[in-house]
Amino acid sequence: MSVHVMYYGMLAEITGHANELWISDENLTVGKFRSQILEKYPALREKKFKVAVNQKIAEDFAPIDPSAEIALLPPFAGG
Amino acid sequence: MSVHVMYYGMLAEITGHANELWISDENLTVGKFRSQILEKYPALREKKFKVAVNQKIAEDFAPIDPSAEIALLPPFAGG
Amino acid sequence: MEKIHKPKKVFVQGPISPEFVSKSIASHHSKTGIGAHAIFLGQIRADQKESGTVTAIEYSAYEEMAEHAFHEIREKAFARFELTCMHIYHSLGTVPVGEISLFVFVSSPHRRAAFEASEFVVEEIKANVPVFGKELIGENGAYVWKENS
Amino acid sequence: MEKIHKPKKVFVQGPISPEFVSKSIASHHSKTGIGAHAIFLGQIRADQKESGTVTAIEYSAYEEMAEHAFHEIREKAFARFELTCMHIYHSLGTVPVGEISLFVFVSSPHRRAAFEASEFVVEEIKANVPVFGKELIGENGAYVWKENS
Repeated sequence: MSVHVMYYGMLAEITGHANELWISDENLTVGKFRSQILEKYPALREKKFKVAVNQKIAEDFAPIDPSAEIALLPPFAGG
Repeated sequence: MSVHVMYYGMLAEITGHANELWISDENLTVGKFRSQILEKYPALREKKFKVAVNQKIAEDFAPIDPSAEIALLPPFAGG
Repeated sequence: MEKIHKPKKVFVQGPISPEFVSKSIASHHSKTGIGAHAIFLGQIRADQKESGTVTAIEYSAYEEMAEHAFHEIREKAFARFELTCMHIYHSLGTVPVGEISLFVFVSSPHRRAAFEASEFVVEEIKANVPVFGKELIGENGAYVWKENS
Repeated sequence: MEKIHKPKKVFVQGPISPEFVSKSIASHHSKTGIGAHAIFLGQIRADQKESGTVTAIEYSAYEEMAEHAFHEIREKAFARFELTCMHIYHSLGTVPVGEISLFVFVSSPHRRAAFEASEFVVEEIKANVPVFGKELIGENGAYVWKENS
Protein backbone atom coordinates (compact mmCIF):
# COMPACT_ATOMS: atom_id res chain seq x y z
CA MET A 1 0.00 0.00 0.00
CA SER A 2 1.06 3.62 -0.38
CA VAL A 3 -0.08 6.64 1.62
CA HIS A 4 0.51 10.36 1.36
CA VAL A 5 2.69 11.67 4.23
CA MET A 6 3.31 15.32 5.13
CA TYR A 7 6.02 16.77 7.39
CA TYR A 8 5.55 20.04 9.25
CA GLY A 9 7.84 22.54 10.90
CA MET A 10 11.15 21.21 12.16
CA LEU A 11 10.22 17.71 10.97
CA ALA A 12 10.34 18.82 7.35
CA GLU A 13 13.89 20.05 8.00
CA ILE A 14 14.89 16.66 9.38
CA THR A 15 13.33 14.57 6.62
CA GLY A 16 14.43 17.01 3.95
CA HIS A 17 10.99 17.35 2.34
CA ALA A 18 7.47 18.52 3.04
CA ASN A 19 5.76 15.36 1.82
CA GLU A 20 6.36 11.98 0.27
CA LEU A 21 4.55 8.86 -0.82
CA TRP A 22 5.02 6.15 1.78
CA ILE A 23 5.24 2.60 0.39
CA SER A 24 4.67 -0.34 2.71
CA ASP A 25 4.41 -4.13 2.09
CA GLU A 26 1.97 -4.64 4.91
CA ASN A 27 -1.20 -2.95 6.13
CA LEU A 28 -0.29 -0.09 8.44
CA THR A 29 -1.38 1.02 11.86
CA VAL A 30 -0.14 4.34 13.26
CA GLY A 31 2.24 2.40 15.54
CA LYS A 32 3.73 0.40 12.66
CA PHE A 33 4.07 3.53 10.55
CA ARG A 34 5.80 5.27 13.42
CA SER A 35 8.46 2.54 13.72
CA GLN A 36 9.05 2.49 9.97
CA ILE A 37 9.51 6.24 9.87
CA LEU A 38 11.95 6.22 12.81
CA GLU A 39 13.94 3.61 10.97
CA LYS A 40 14.12 5.70 7.81
CA TYR A 41 14.83 8.98 9.67
CA PRO A 42 16.71 8.09 12.89
CA ALA A 43 17.05 11.80 13.77
CA LEU A 44 13.31 11.83 14.47
CA ARG A 45 13.90 9.64 17.55
CA GLU A 46 15.05 12.70 19.48
CA LYS A 47 12.00 14.75 18.49
CA LYS A 48 8.53 14.86 19.94
CA PHE A 49 5.87 14.49 17.28
CA LYS A 50 2.26 13.45 16.86
CA VAL A 51 0.77 11.58 13.94
CA ALA A 52 -2.44 12.88 12.39
CA VAL A 53 -4.54 10.61 10.21
CA ASN A 54 -7.03 12.46 8.05
CA GLN A 55 -6.51 15.61 10.14
CA LYS A 56 -7.10 13.99 13.52
CA ILE A 57 -4.40 13.11 16.04
CA ALA A 58 -4.32 9.28 16.05
CA GLU A 59 -3.22 6.71 18.62
CA ASP A 60 -0.79 3.90 17.78
CA PHE A 61 -3.52 1.25 17.46
CA ALA A 62 -5.41 3.21 14.78
CA PRO A 63 -5.39 1.63 11.31
CA ILE A 64 -4.25 3.62 8.28
CA ASP A 65 -6.17 3.03 5.10
CA PRO A 66 -4.55 3.52 1.70
CA SER A 67 -6.42 6.72 0.92
CA ALA A 68 -5.47 8.32 4.24
CA GLU A 69 -3.62 11.61 4.57
CA ILE A 70 -0.89 11.24 7.20
CA ALA A 71 0.87 14.20 8.83
CA LEU A 72 3.77 14.32 11.26
CA LEU A 73 3.29 17.26 13.61
CA PRO A 74 5.94 18.80 15.87
CA PRO A 75 4.90 20.56 19.11
CA PHE A 76 2.26 23.21 18.53
CA ALA A 77 3.22 26.87 18.87
CA GLY A 78 0.06 28.82 18.15
CA GLY A 79 -0.72 32.10 19.89
CA MET B 1 -20.73 69.92 65.77
CA SER B 2 -21.44 70.22 62.03
CA VAL B 3 -20.18 68.05 59.21
CA HIS B 4 -20.43 68.20 55.45
CA VAL B 5 -22.69 65.43 54.05
CA MET B 6 -23.08 64.43 50.39
CA TYR B 7 -25.82 62.32 48.80
CA TYR B 8 -25.22 60.29 45.64
CA GLY B 9 -27.45 58.72 43.02
CA MET B 10 -30.95 57.76 44.14
CA LEU B 11 -30.19 59.01 47.66
CA ALA B 12 -29.97 62.59 46.43
CA GLU B 13 -33.43 62.13 44.92
CA ILE B 14 -34.80 60.96 48.25
CA THR B 15 -33.22 63.67 50.37
CA GLY B 16 -33.91 66.34 47.76
CA HIS B 17 -30.37 67.67 47.65
CA ALA B 18 -26.82 66.68 46.79
CA ASN B 19 -25.28 67.91 50.02
CA GLU B 20 -26.03 69.62 53.29
CA LEU B 21 -24.42 70.70 56.52
CA TRP B 22 -25.31 68.25 59.28
CA ILE B 23 -25.73 69.80 62.72
CA SER B 24 -25.57 67.58 65.78
CA ASP B 25 -25.57 68.32 69.54
CA GLU B 26 -23.38 65.35 70.34
CA ASN B 27 -20.17 63.85 68.97
CA LEU B 28 -21.02 61.50 66.14
CA THR B 29 -20.09 57.98 65.22
CA VAL B 30 -21.16 56.52 61.89
CA GLY B 31 -23.85 54.51 63.68
CA LYS B 32 -25.28 57.56 65.46
CA PHE B 33 -25.21 59.55 62.26
CA ARG B 34 -27.00 56.71 60.47
CA SER B 35 -29.88 56.72 62.97
CA GLN B 36 -30.19 60.51 62.85
CA ILE B 37 -30.35 60.48 59.08
CA LEU B 38 -32.97 57.73 59.00
CA GLU B 39 -35.03 59.84 61.38
CA LYS B 40 -34.81 62.90 59.17
CA TYR B 41 -35.39 60.96 55.91
CA PRO B 42 -37.55 57.92 56.74
CA ALA B 43 -37.66 56.91 53.05
CA LEU B 44 -33.99 55.96 53.36
CA ARG B 45 -34.98 53.03 55.58
CA GLU B 46 -36.01 51.06 52.52
CA LYS B 47 -32.74 51.74 50.72
CA LYS B 48 -29.40 50.04 50.94
CA PHE B 49 -26.58 52.51 51.40
CA LYS B 50 -23.05 52.73 52.74
CA VAL B 51 -21.51 55.61 54.62
CA ALA B 52 -18.09 56.88 53.54
CA VAL B 53 -16.04 59.02 55.91
CA ASN B 54 -13.25 60.91 54.18
CA GLN B 55 -13.69 58.74 51.08
CA LYS B 56 -13.46 55.39 52.87
CA ILE B 57 -16.40 53.12 53.61
CA ALA B 58 -16.79 53.27 57.41
CA GLU B 59 -18.27 50.89 59.98
CA ASP B 60 -20.86 51.99 62.52
CA PHE B 61 -18.35 52.25 65.39
CA ALA B 62 -16.10 54.70 63.49
CA PRO B 63 -16.00 58.22 64.94
CA ILE B 64 -16.76 61.25 62.75
CA ASP B 65 -14.66 64.29 63.42
CA PRO B 66 -16.00 67.78 62.67
CA SER B 67 -13.80 68.29 59.61
CA ALA B 68 -14.86 64.98 58.07
CA GLU B 69 -16.46 64.66 54.65
CA ILE B 70 -19.40 62.25 54.85
CA ALA B 71 -21.03 60.61 51.84
CA LEU B 72 -24.09 58.40 51.55
CA LEU B 73 -23.53 55.90 48.76
CA PRO B 74 -26.22 53.77 47.10
CA PRO B 75 -25.30 50.40 45.54
CA PHE B 76 -22.40 50.66 43.08
CA ALA B 77 -23.10 50.27 39.39
CA GLY B 78 -19.72 50.70 37.70
CA GLY B 79 -18.81 48.78 34.57
CA MET C 1 8.23 48.33 32.97
CA GLU C 2 6.40 50.97 34.96
CA LYS C 3 7.90 51.03 38.41
CA ILE C 4 5.89 53.90 39.82
CA HIS C 5 2.17 53.72 39.36
CA LYS C 6 0.97 57.29 39.48
CA PRO C 7 -2.73 57.90 39.85
CA LYS C 8 -4.09 58.12 36.35
CA LYS C 9 -7.16 59.76 34.94
CA VAL C 10 -9.79 57.02 34.62
CA PHE C 11 -13.03 58.87 33.86
CA VAL C 12 -13.94 59.94 30.37
CA GLN C 13 -17.08 61.81 29.30
CA GLY C 14 -19.50 59.66 27.30
CA PRO C 15 -18.79 56.37 25.50
CA ILE C 16 -15.32 54.89 24.98
CA SER C 17 -14.71 54.56 21.25
CA PRO C 18 -13.25 51.49 19.51
CA GLU C 19 -10.61 53.82 18.04
CA PHE C 20 -9.51 54.75 21.54
CA VAL C 21 -9.06 51.04 22.26
CA SER C 22 -6.99 50.50 19.11
CA LYS C 23 -4.76 53.48 19.92
CA SER C 24 -4.16 52.03 23.37
CA ILE C 25 -3.21 48.69 21.83
CA ALA C 26 -0.89 50.32 19.30
CA SER C 27 0.92 52.24 22.04
CA HIS C 28 2.20 48.92 23.43
CA HIS C 29 4.04 48.05 20.24
CA SER C 30 7.40 49.12 21.68
CA LYS C 31 6.97 47.17 24.93
CA THR C 32 8.56 44.02 23.60
CA GLY C 33 8.50 42.19 26.92
CA ILE C 34 4.72 41.84 26.61
CA GLY C 35 3.39 38.51 25.37
CA ALA C 36 -0.27 38.76 26.31
CA HIS C 37 -2.88 41.49 26.48
CA ALA C 38 -6.26 40.89 28.11
CA ILE C 39 -8.93 43.48 27.41
CA PHE C 40 -12.34 43.70 29.01
CA LEU C 41 -15.03 45.96 27.57
CA GLY C 42 -18.33 46.65 29.26
CA GLN C 43 -21.08 47.40 26.72
CA ILE C 44 -24.53 48.85 27.51
CA ARG C 45 -27.28 46.23 27.10
CA ALA C 46 -30.81 47.02 25.88
CA ASP C 47 -32.31 45.21 28.87
CA GLN C 48 -36.06 44.78 29.19
CA LYS C 49 -37.50 46.42 32.31
CA GLU C 50 -41.09 46.50 33.51
CA SER C 51 -41.48 50.01 32.15
CA GLY C 52 -39.73 49.42 28.81
CA THR C 53 -36.36 48.92 27.13
CA VAL C 54 -33.12 50.46 28.37
CA THR C 55 -31.81 53.01 25.86
CA ALA C 56 -28.76 54.31 27.74
CA ILE C 57 -27.07 54.46 31.12
CA GLU C 58 -26.30 57.80 32.72
CA TYR C 59 -23.25 57.41 34.94
CA SER C 60 -22.22 59.56 37.85
CA ALA C 61 -19.60 59.01 40.51
CA TYR C 62 -18.21 60.22 43.78
CA GLU C 63 -15.25 61.14 41.65
CA GLU C 64 -12.51 61.78 44.18
CA MET C 65 -13.26 58.62 46.12
CA ALA C 66 -13.56 56.68 42.87
CA GLU C 67 -10.16 57.83 41.64
CA HIS C 68 -8.66 56.67 44.93
CA ALA C 69 -10.44 53.35 44.62
CA PHE C 70 -9.14 52.88 41.06
CA HIS C 71 -5.65 53.69 42.26
CA GLU C 72 -5.86 51.10 45.02
CA ILE C 73 -7.08 48.48 42.57
CA ARG C 74 -4.08 49.26 40.34
CA GLU C 75 -1.69 48.89 43.24
CA LYS C 76 -3.22 45.59 44.33
CA ALA C 77 -3.16 44.20 40.80
CA PHE C 78 0.50 45.12 40.28
CA ALA C 79 1.40 43.57 43.63
CA ARG C 80 -0.51 40.37 42.94
CA PHE C 81 0.18 39.66 39.25
CA GLU C 82 3.22 39.91 36.97
CA LEU C 83 2.01 42.86 34.92
CA THR C 84 3.86 45.09 32.49
CA CYS C 85 1.10 47.66 32.28
CA MET C 86 -2.47 48.33 33.11
CA HIS C 87 -5.05 50.90 32.02
CA ILE C 88 -8.58 51.52 33.21
CA TYR C 89 -11.13 53.86 31.62
CA HIS C 90 -14.72 54.37 32.76
CA SER C 91 -17.43 56.57 31.28
CA LEU C 92 -19.31 59.34 33.05
CA GLY C 93 -22.46 60.91 31.64
CA THR C 94 -24.70 59.22 29.09
CA VAL C 95 -23.66 56.05 27.28
CA PRO C 96 -26.25 54.71 24.76
CA VAL C 97 -26.92 50.98 24.33
CA GLY C 98 -24.34 49.20 22.20
CA GLU C 99 -21.61 51.59 23.32
CA ILE C 100 -18.72 50.91 25.68
CA SER C 101 -18.57 52.28 29.23
CA LEU C 102 -15.67 50.32 30.76
CA PHE C 103 -12.28 49.49 29.26
CA VAL C 104 -9.82 47.45 31.32
CA PHE C 105 -6.51 46.68 29.63
CA VAL C 106 -3.79 44.58 31.29
CA SER C 107 -0.55 43.37 29.72
CA SER C 108 1.92 40.78 30.91
CA PRO C 109 4.79 38.67 29.61
CA HIS C 110 2.51 35.63 30.03
CA ARG C 111 -1.16 34.89 29.46
CA ARG C 112 -1.96 33.46 32.90
CA ALA C 113 -1.21 36.75 34.68
CA ALA C 114 -3.13 38.70 32.05
CA PHE C 115 -6.27 36.57 32.39
CA GLU C 116 -6.22 36.59 36.17
CA ALA C 117 -5.51 40.29 36.49
CA SER C 118 -8.24 41.21 34.01
CA GLU C 119 -10.86 39.34 35.97
CA PHE C 120 -9.58 40.60 39.31
CA VAL C 121 -9.62 44.23 38.22
CA VAL C 122 -13.11 44.08 36.73
CA GLU C 123 -14.57 42.41 39.83
CA GLU C 124 -12.87 44.97 42.08
CA ILE C 125 -14.28 47.84 40.02
CA LYS C 126 -17.80 46.43 40.18
CA ALA C 127 -17.60 45.92 43.94
CA ASN C 128 -15.54 48.81 45.25
CA VAL C 129 -15.76 51.91 43.09
CA PRO C 130 -18.51 54.46 43.88
CA VAL C 131 -19.97 54.78 40.40
CA PHE C 132 -23.75 55.09 40.03
CA GLY C 133 -25.89 54.40 37.01
CA LYS C 134 -29.36 55.41 35.90
CA GLU C 135 -30.78 53.08 33.28
CA LEU C 136 -32.81 55.33 30.98
CA ILE C 137 -35.95 53.69 29.64
CA GLY C 138 -38.03 54.48 26.58
CA GLU C 139 -38.61 58.05 25.39
CA ASN C 140 -40.51 59.56 28.32
CA GLY C 141 -37.80 60.20 30.86
CA ALA C 142 -38.38 56.98 32.80
CA TYR C 143 -35.42 55.33 34.49
CA VAL C 144 -34.34 52.76 37.07
CA TRP C 145 -31.22 52.85 39.20
CA LYS C 146 -28.75 50.14 38.30
CA GLU C 147 -27.20 47.89 40.92
CA ASN C 148 -24.21 45.59 40.36
CA SER C 149 -24.58 41.91 41.16
CA MET D 1 -27.52 35.71 18.20
CA GLU D 2 -25.67 33.46 15.79
CA LYS D 3 -27.42 30.12 15.77
CA ILE D 4 -25.34 28.48 13.08
CA HIS D 5 -21.63 28.67 13.51
CA LYS D 6 -20.19 28.33 10.06
CA PRO D 7 -16.49 27.64 9.74
CA LYS D 8 -14.85 31.03 9.50
CA LYS D 9 -11.57 32.13 8.06
CA VAL D 10 -9.12 32.35 10.96
CA PHE D 11 -5.72 32.79 9.34
CA VAL D 12 -4.44 36.15 8.21
CA GLN D 13 -1.11 36.91 6.56
CA GLY D 14 1.31 38.80 8.81
CA PRO D 15 0.50 40.79 11.96
CA ILE D 16 -3.01 41.62 13.15
CA SER D 17 -3.36 45.41 13.31
CA PRO D 18 -4.90 47.38 16.18
CA GLU D 19 -7.25 48.94 13.60
CA PHE D 20 -8.55 45.50 12.72
CA VAL D 21 -9.32 44.98 16.40
CA SER D 22 -11.17 48.28 16.68
CA LYS D 23 -13.22 47.51 13.56
CA SER D 24 -14.20 44.18 15.09
CA ILE D 25 -15.27 45.93 18.28
CA ALA D 26 -17.26 48.56 16.38
CA SER D 27 -19.12 45.88 14.44
CA HIS D 28 -20.76 44.72 17.69
CA HIS D 29 -22.40 48.08 18.30
CA SER D 30 -25.78 46.84 17.02
CA LYS D 31 -25.74 43.66 19.12
CA THR D 32 -27.45 45.24 22.09
CA GLY D 33 -27.79 41.99 24.04
CA ILE D 34 -24.04 42.04 24.66
CA GLY D 35 -22.87 43.31 28.05
CA ALA D 36 -19.27 42.09 28.11
CA HIS D 37 -16.49 41.62 25.59
CA ALA D 38 -13.30 39.76 26.51
CA ILE D 39 -10.40 40.15 24.11
CA PHE D 40 -7.12 38.30 24.21
CA LEU D 41 -4.17 39.44 22.11
CA GLY D 42 -0.95 37.49 21.77
CA GLN D 43 2.01 39.78 21.11
CA ILE D 44 5.48 38.67 19.97
CA ARG D 45 8.07 39.00 22.76
CA ALA D 46 11.72 39.90 22.21
CA ASP D 47 12.86 36.90 24.23
CA GLN D 48 16.54 36.31 24.95
CA LYS D 49 17.81 33.02 23.56
CA GLU D 50 21.32 31.53 23.77
CA SER D 51 22.06 32.72 20.26
CA GLY D 52 20.55 36.20 20.59
CA THR D 53 17.29 38.14 20.77
CA VAL D 54 14.09 37.10 19.05
CA THR D 55 13.17 39.59 16.32
CA ALA D 56 10.06 37.89 14.85
CA ILE D 57 8.14 34.64 14.69
CA GLU D 58 7.50 32.96 11.36
CA TYR D 59 4.25 31.00 11.62
CA SER D 60 3.16 28.08 9.48
CA ALA D 61 0.29 25.65 9.92
CA TYR D 62 -1.27 22.46 8.73
CA GLU D 63 -3.98 24.77 7.51
CA GLU D 64 -6.86 22.43 6.77
CA MET D 65 -6.51 20.57 10.04
CA ALA D 66 -6.06 23.87 11.88
CA GLU D 67 -9.28 25.31 10.43
CA HIS D 68 -11.11 22.19 11.60
CA ALA D 69 -9.55 22.50 15.03
CA PHE D 70 -10.58 26.16 15.27
CA HIS D 71 -14.09 25.19 14.24
CA GLU D 72 -14.28 22.53 16.94
CA ILE D 73 -13.06 24.99 19.55
CA ARG D 74 -15.82 27.40 18.47
CA GLU D 75 -18.46 24.69 18.77
CA LYS D 76 -17.23 23.63 22.21
CA ALA D 77 -17.12 27.22 23.45
CA PHE D 78 -20.66 27.97 22.24
CA ALA D 79 -21.91 24.76 23.85
CA ARG D 80 -20.20 25.44 27.15
CA PHE D 81 -20.66 29.19 27.66
CA GLU D 82 -23.48 31.68 27.10
CA LEU D 83 -21.89 33.49 24.18
CA THR D 84 -23.39 35.96 21.73
CA CYS D 85 -20.45 35.86 19.36
CA MET D 86 -16.90 34.74 19.00
CA HIS D 87 -14.08 35.54 16.60
CA ILE D 88 -10.60 34.08 16.29
CA TYR D 89 -7.79 35.36 14.10
CA HIS D 90 -4.27 33.94 13.91
CA SER D 91 -1.30 35.12 11.87
CA LEU D 92 0.63 33.10 9.33
CA GLY D 93 3.98 34.21 7.94
CA THR D 94 6.28 36.64 9.71
CA VAL D 95 5.17 38.67 12.71
CA PRO D 96 7.84 41.03 14.16
CA VAL D 97 8.26 41.57 17.91
CA GLY D 98 5.74 43.97 19.42
CA GLU D 99 3.12 42.95 16.84
CA ILE D 100 0.02 40.84 17.40
CA SER D 101 -0.31 37.25 16.16
CA LEU D 102 -3.45 36.03 17.94
CA PHE D 103 -6.78 37.82 18.47
CA VAL D 104 -9.53 36.03 20.37
CA PHE D 105 -12.74 38.00 20.82
CA VAL D 106 -15.73 36.63 22.77
CA SER D 107 -18.92 38.48 23.67
CA SER D 108 -21.66 37.59 26.10
CA PRO D 109 -24.56 39.19 27.94
CA HIS D 110 -22.54 38.74 31.15
CA ARG D 111 -18.93 39.07 32.16
CA ARG D 112 -18.47 35.64 33.75
CA ALA D 113 -19.13 33.76 30.51
CA ALA D 114 -16.88 36.18 28.60
CA PHE D 115 -13.94 35.69 30.97
CA GLU D 116 -14.28 31.92 31.10
CA ALA D 117 -14.74 31.50 27.37
CA SER D 118 -11.77 33.74 26.58
CA GLU D 119 -9.44 31.66 28.71
CA PHE D 120 -10.89 28.37 27.47
CA VAL D 121 -10.49 29.31 23.82
CA VAL D 122 -6.92 30.55 24.19
CA GLU D 123 -5.83 27.42 26.07
CA GLU D 124 -7.50 25.19 23.47
CA ILE D 125 -5.74 27.01 20.65
CA LYS D 126 -2.36 26.67 22.32
CA ALA D 127 -2.90 22.95 22.95
CA ASN D 128 -4.85 21.67 19.97
CA VAL D 129 -4.24 23.68 16.81
CA PRO D 130 -1.39 22.59 14.50
CA VAL D 131 0.36 25.92 14.17
CA PHE D 132 4.16 25.98 14.14
CA GLY D 133 6.48 28.86 14.88
CA LYS D 134 10.08 29.65 14.11
CA GLU D 135 11.55 32.26 16.43
CA LEU D 136 13.92 34.28 14.26
CA ILE D 137 17.01 35.47 16.08
CA GLY D 138 19.39 38.32 15.34
CA GLU D 139 20.33 39.32 11.80
CA ASN D 140 22.06 36.19 10.52
CA GLY D 141 19.22 33.85 9.79
CA ALA D 142 19.42 31.99 13.11
CA TYR D 143 16.22 30.59 14.58
CA VAL D 144 14.77 28.21 17.14
CA TRP D 145 11.47 26.34 16.90
CA LYS D 146 8.91 27.55 19.38
CA GLU D 147 7.00 25.13 21.59
CA ASN D 148 3.94 26.04 23.66
CA SER D 149 4.01 25.35 27.37
